[in-house]
Amino acid sequence: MTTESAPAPGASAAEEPRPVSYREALTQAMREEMERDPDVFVIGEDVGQYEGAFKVTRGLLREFGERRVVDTPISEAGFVGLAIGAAMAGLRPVVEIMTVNFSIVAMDQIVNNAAKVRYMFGGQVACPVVIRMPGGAGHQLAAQHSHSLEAWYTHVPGLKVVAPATPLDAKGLLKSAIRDDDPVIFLESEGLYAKKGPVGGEDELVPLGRAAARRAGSDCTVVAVGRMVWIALAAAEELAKEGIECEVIDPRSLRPLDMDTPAESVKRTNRAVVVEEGWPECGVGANLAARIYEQCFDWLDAPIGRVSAADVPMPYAKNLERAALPQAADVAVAVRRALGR
Amino acid sequence: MTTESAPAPGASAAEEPRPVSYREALTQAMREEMERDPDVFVIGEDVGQYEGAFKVTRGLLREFGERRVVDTPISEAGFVGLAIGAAMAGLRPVVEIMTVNFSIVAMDQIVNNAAKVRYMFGGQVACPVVIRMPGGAGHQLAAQHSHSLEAWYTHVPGLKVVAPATPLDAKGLLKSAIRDDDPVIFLESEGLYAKKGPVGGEDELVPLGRAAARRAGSDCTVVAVGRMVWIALAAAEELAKEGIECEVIDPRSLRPLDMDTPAESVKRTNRAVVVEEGWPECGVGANLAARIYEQCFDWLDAPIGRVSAADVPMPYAKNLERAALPQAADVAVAVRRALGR
Amino acid sequence: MTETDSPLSPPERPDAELMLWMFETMVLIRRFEERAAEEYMKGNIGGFLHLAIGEEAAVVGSIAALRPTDPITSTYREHGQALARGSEPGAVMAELFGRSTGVCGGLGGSMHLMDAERHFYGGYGIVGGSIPLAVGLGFAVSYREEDGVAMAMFGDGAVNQGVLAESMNMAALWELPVVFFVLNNHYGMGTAIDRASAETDLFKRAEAFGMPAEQLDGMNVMAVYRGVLEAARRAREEGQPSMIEARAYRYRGHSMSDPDTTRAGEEKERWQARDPLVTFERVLLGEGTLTAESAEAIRRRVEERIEEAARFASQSPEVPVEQLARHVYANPWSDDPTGSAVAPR
Amino acid sequence: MTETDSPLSPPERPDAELMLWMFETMVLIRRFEERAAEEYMKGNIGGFLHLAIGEEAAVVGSIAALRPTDPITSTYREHGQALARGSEPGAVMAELFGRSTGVCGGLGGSMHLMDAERHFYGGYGIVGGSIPLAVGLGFAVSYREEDGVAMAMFGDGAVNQGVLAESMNMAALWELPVVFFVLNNHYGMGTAIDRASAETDLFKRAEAFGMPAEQLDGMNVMAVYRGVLEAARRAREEGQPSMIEARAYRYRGHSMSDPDTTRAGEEKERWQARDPLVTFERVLLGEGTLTAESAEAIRRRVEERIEEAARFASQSPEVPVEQLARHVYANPWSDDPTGSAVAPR
Ligand SMILES: Cc1ncc(C[n+]2csc(CCOP(=O)(O)OP(=O)(O)O)c2C)c(N)n1
Ligand SMILES: Cc1ncc(C[n+]2csc(CCOP(=O)(O)OP(=O)(O)O)c2C)c(N)n1
Ligand SMILES: [Mg+2]
Ligand SMILES: [Mg+2]
Repeated sequence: MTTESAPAPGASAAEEPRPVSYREALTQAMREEMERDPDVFVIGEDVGQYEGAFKVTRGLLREFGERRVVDTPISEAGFVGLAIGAAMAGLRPVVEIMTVNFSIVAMDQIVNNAAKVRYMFGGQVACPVVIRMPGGAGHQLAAQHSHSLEAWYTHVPGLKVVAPATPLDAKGLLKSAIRDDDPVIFLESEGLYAKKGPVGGEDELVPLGRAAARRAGSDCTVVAVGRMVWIALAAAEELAKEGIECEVIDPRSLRPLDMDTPAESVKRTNRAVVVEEGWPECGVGANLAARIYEQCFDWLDAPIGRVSAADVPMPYAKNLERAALPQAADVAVAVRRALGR
Repeated sequence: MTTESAPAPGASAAEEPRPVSYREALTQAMREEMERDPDVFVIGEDVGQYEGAFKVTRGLLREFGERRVVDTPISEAGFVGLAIGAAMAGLRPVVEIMTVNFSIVAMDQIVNNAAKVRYMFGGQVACPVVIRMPGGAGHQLAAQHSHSLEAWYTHVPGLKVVAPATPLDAKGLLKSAIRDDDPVIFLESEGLYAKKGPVGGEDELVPLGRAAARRAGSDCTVVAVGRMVWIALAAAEELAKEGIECEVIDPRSLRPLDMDTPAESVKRTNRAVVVEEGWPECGVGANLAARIYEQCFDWLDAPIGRVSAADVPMPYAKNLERAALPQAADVAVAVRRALGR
Repeated sequence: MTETDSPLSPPERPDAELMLWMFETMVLIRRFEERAAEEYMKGNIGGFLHLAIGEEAAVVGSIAALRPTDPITSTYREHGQALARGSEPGAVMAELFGRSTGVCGGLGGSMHLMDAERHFYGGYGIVGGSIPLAVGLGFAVSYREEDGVAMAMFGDGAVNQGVLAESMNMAALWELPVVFFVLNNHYGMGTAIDRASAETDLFKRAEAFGMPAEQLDGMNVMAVYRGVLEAARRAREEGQPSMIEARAYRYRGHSMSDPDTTRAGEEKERWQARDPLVTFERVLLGEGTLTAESAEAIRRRVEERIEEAARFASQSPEVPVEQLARHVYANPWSDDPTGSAVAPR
Repeated sequence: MTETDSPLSPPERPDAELMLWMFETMVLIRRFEERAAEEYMKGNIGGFLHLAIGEEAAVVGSIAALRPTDPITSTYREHGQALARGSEPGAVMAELFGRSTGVCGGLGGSMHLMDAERHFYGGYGIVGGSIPLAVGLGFAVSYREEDGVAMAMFGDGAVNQGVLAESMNMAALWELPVVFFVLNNHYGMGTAIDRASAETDLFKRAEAFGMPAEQLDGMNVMAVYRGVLEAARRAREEGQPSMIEARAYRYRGHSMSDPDTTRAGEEKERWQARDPLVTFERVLLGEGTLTAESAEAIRRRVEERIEEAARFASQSPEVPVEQLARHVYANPWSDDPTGSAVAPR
């Protein structure tokens, strides 16, 4: 069974019996898939005894033992490569890289092996590996610990790239990712782990490649990725007070990318703003904008607004970090500008 | 002295006394800068005795000796990191990575150290390193050896990114890059090494951040990156026979990016096509397109055409590789479509 | 035993059958590569073509010492590995020609051969990049409590990619059944080993991980066989990985585009004087395992197979261009007829 | 000797002056970090805060054995390195507070301290990532034919990043003046060394490169001093790199956000019983280098400096938001007032 349209976050969360956190939603997905399929195992730094740097693997070692919950040395290239090899042999590794920043040392394994083994060997093997990792900034972790690498991963054919914004999607997309026969880059956000909301049951999957409308509105379409969905929703609330109604679209997966949902929306609103947490040049925002322009050229009444991180390495000082990151106020400015106000 | 506008390639090449190859232009730049500044040295795999996998460092070992022309083990992360450290100490390393594909194993050093040491340490050190490497495809080197990573590097603030298309720019930009106090990613193309043309003298630099018009035309602006400049020029010749005159713009450097030149052109032609050798999603083409839309929204009469590699890992078979790479015919189709034909 | 099968469970002391198989396979590889070089010059093969001529003993001896179900990974210099595992020479040659009948359907080419059915998990182009994959294949063996052994084959240059150290540490730490097989041909492209590695006895890298290691004469197929057999036994029975360094030499340049002008002719001659095919043939003739006639028959058979392989390759159809995006994803974006996971434009 | 200067050319046998400097610096680091923890709890410090309490002997002994002009790189756990190099405690604390008077103008924070004037080339956040930078600093020394020594300081966990092997090989191959200093505190976050490294005697990694190596008691400042002094001499006089493993322990969790629940209390007590400050003080008192009174004076002086540092930090101005893009480039895109290298929108 498939959850076709996720409920608007916030609104319906309160109605559910037991809202669970985004963190726990992920744990549930892993636990359920490990129970369902003995080939699924979890591997990464401190995922076992320590239960994960962000406690996303809590309880898994106790339940599944050391064979299926593997603590690694600090060797990202090595253990990501190991997981890819294991996936080629038919296992289904769920790799946790402590944060997206550390995936850079494993980049060759991801891009040259995971993304390519199926294609360059003519379809002889699959590579059903999931690589989970939190990205983004906002905790004063400074330049080396604040990357949003959505754009890099989305650039690469052979990978699938997912960025859930809600607990429901975190669970449903992770389950889909684990069952998928292709390598899936699963981008979480430290800033979302505590976020609560409803989640689906054991058999409720969220399919890759379907966007979700998080809020309806007729004045401007705001496409926001990952944690930025919440920033966009906050901006939409502000703007509603001024009589501006935004339609907020969450692509949920960046590859495959559902363009129908945002395009259909832009054809109604005739205005668009894209919001990303990463850098502006060659980012997912530019990509989304280019594709919206292509599909909605005759419908657009104004240039698409782009909101992104500042084009700088992330600074440590709190006030600078705040200034460097997209805020709801920035989104509101971009929407007003798109509306000519 | 600065060469403000490069001559249109092809045309003026024949008039010069001794056209030199793109390869030799690079060698000249390194030799001259090494003579000028004892802190400049060359380091990489097989750059010395073997004179470079593509012979770009020919003669340098003989002339400058082992201290300044350093053959390395196959340890890209290691020797790129070493070069960054040496640059922090005030030397000016010119690193050759054999091809851009192998820079992926050194990505952490480039992105987390070269791009960030100046910023995150509050400007205490500079990092005047140049990382030269050929990228692109076209020689049946298949999935792992055919990357165009322009987009990845351009994404990263703290780096500068250059992609010369002519011998003159190869020499003039490399000299600028070596004298620049910031890390410069210098993207060459194997397919261009044999290309001949005029080059500047010892003191003629091509500044970073200035685009060049390679061909004048009033019907459509074609912005093409690196080797794609020549593909675009070939398409323009074809189209001229149909009475369609393209203006071909070569950004030359992607970071800093000169938007004035293409924007000014688009405001005259009202049509645009962008051409890149890499993948379409989150590529430099989408970025250029998004920025042109932003600056020329009211002037554009049609959506911007995008020509890129197919969204697949590069196949080995010659016919497939050809189909996967942007050809002049693809550019012509995109231009015609932009013109509604 | 048929021509294409390697032995099921390699015996402690190779019998005549196995030795003949090894000899014939070495001849097959040598001739295959010589023919590939010709076809490359004729323009029938594109890209890079890396020949392992001179290294046949190391390739065949090591693979013969494994079971055919033991997974292997290799580098771009891997024609011999595929052939030793029993891939059809025609399908390998067709891959080099970029034809749809190639082992990888023409998508991989010379650097990316794979024959998953025969547990040959591929040739890879990034130096060192395939080593952790082999550790993963060994991990899968161990996860499933099977008794296979995974072998990572790589060069002396790859030893200086950091991922090797990461891989060896993990294999030793978790007691995975892995053999790290360094085919030390003394050069990484134009760089001699003593200009790349501070310690030229490469097997000593293993000490840092408390891993058993051995240095072997890679020109002697029997020596390689025995060394890998013992390493495989250790892996299978004791769950202990090993490093094996086989010292050999490549006669030709790094690839067909390398004129090979920097290596001394005298050095080449010294190695060629110990040519693995010649010396092994001499041993087999001396033992009586081979006679002048049977040697000739083997050569003729190989010649025919190579001829047939080249014919098969050249007569095979090109890959249909419509299949460009066919193998990007196993589960492609459902609405996209190209099979790409990006929604269609 | 002033409070902030380390000795110019470290003597073979440390004199009283040097020993007192080491003692005072260890006390300074301990108290600085205790105060930083308090300020973190109060919300004055953000991000991650990694304390090296328990590791002071390893930090101070090693740095004291170098000349103040010898370049050093470190990890994110590097308050002590900056202080031992003579950075002003106020400027370090201000960096932790994210103020414009910080050593890095508030851009780096606790994980990215640098004091280039004092040849401290920085703390880095990517495990292992700064090791090749130190090799590059050593390379520059050698390129310029100077007689400095570069020291890479990193943890037991970093040993399993492949780039270490690459760095050690290059240093040994090219005979660069580098000391690879592993501060083995027995844990990488929650992972004990024997669950991360197949060979827990980390200094044995050096054998693979024919590099001299030594394992030292990292709780004993004099032992560390002597070991690094000899390694630095080898580097300076013989152009030979070394690996030094100093065994120590961190008393607290990995960072302030780690509740440190997985390590056994008994283990902690065992190490704390050999606290480097206590044992060194006992030695100095026994020798008469220190008296109860002079020890007390040192503690008072340190206390005042810490108090002053905290006051300085908290009273320092914030970084002006307009300076957000100030240090991205040394040669910024000329037309862009933000200093960013992307043409203005
Ligand atoms: C990471 C990386 N760096 C550089 C290259 C270019 N390259 C291809 S083969 C090769 C030499 C490899 O030497 P070795 O490992 O000894 O294998 P051999 O070619 O001798 O079989 C180099 C440098 C590459 N493919 N990958
Ligand atoms: C490449 C990389 N992987 C993971 C991390 C997350 N991380 C930060 S510190 C740390 C432990 C490092 O242990 P060690 O090297 O022993 O240094 P210590 O913290 O003990 O001083 C880890 C895993 C990182 N910063 N970089
Ligand atoms: Mg070799
Ligand atoms: Mg540690």
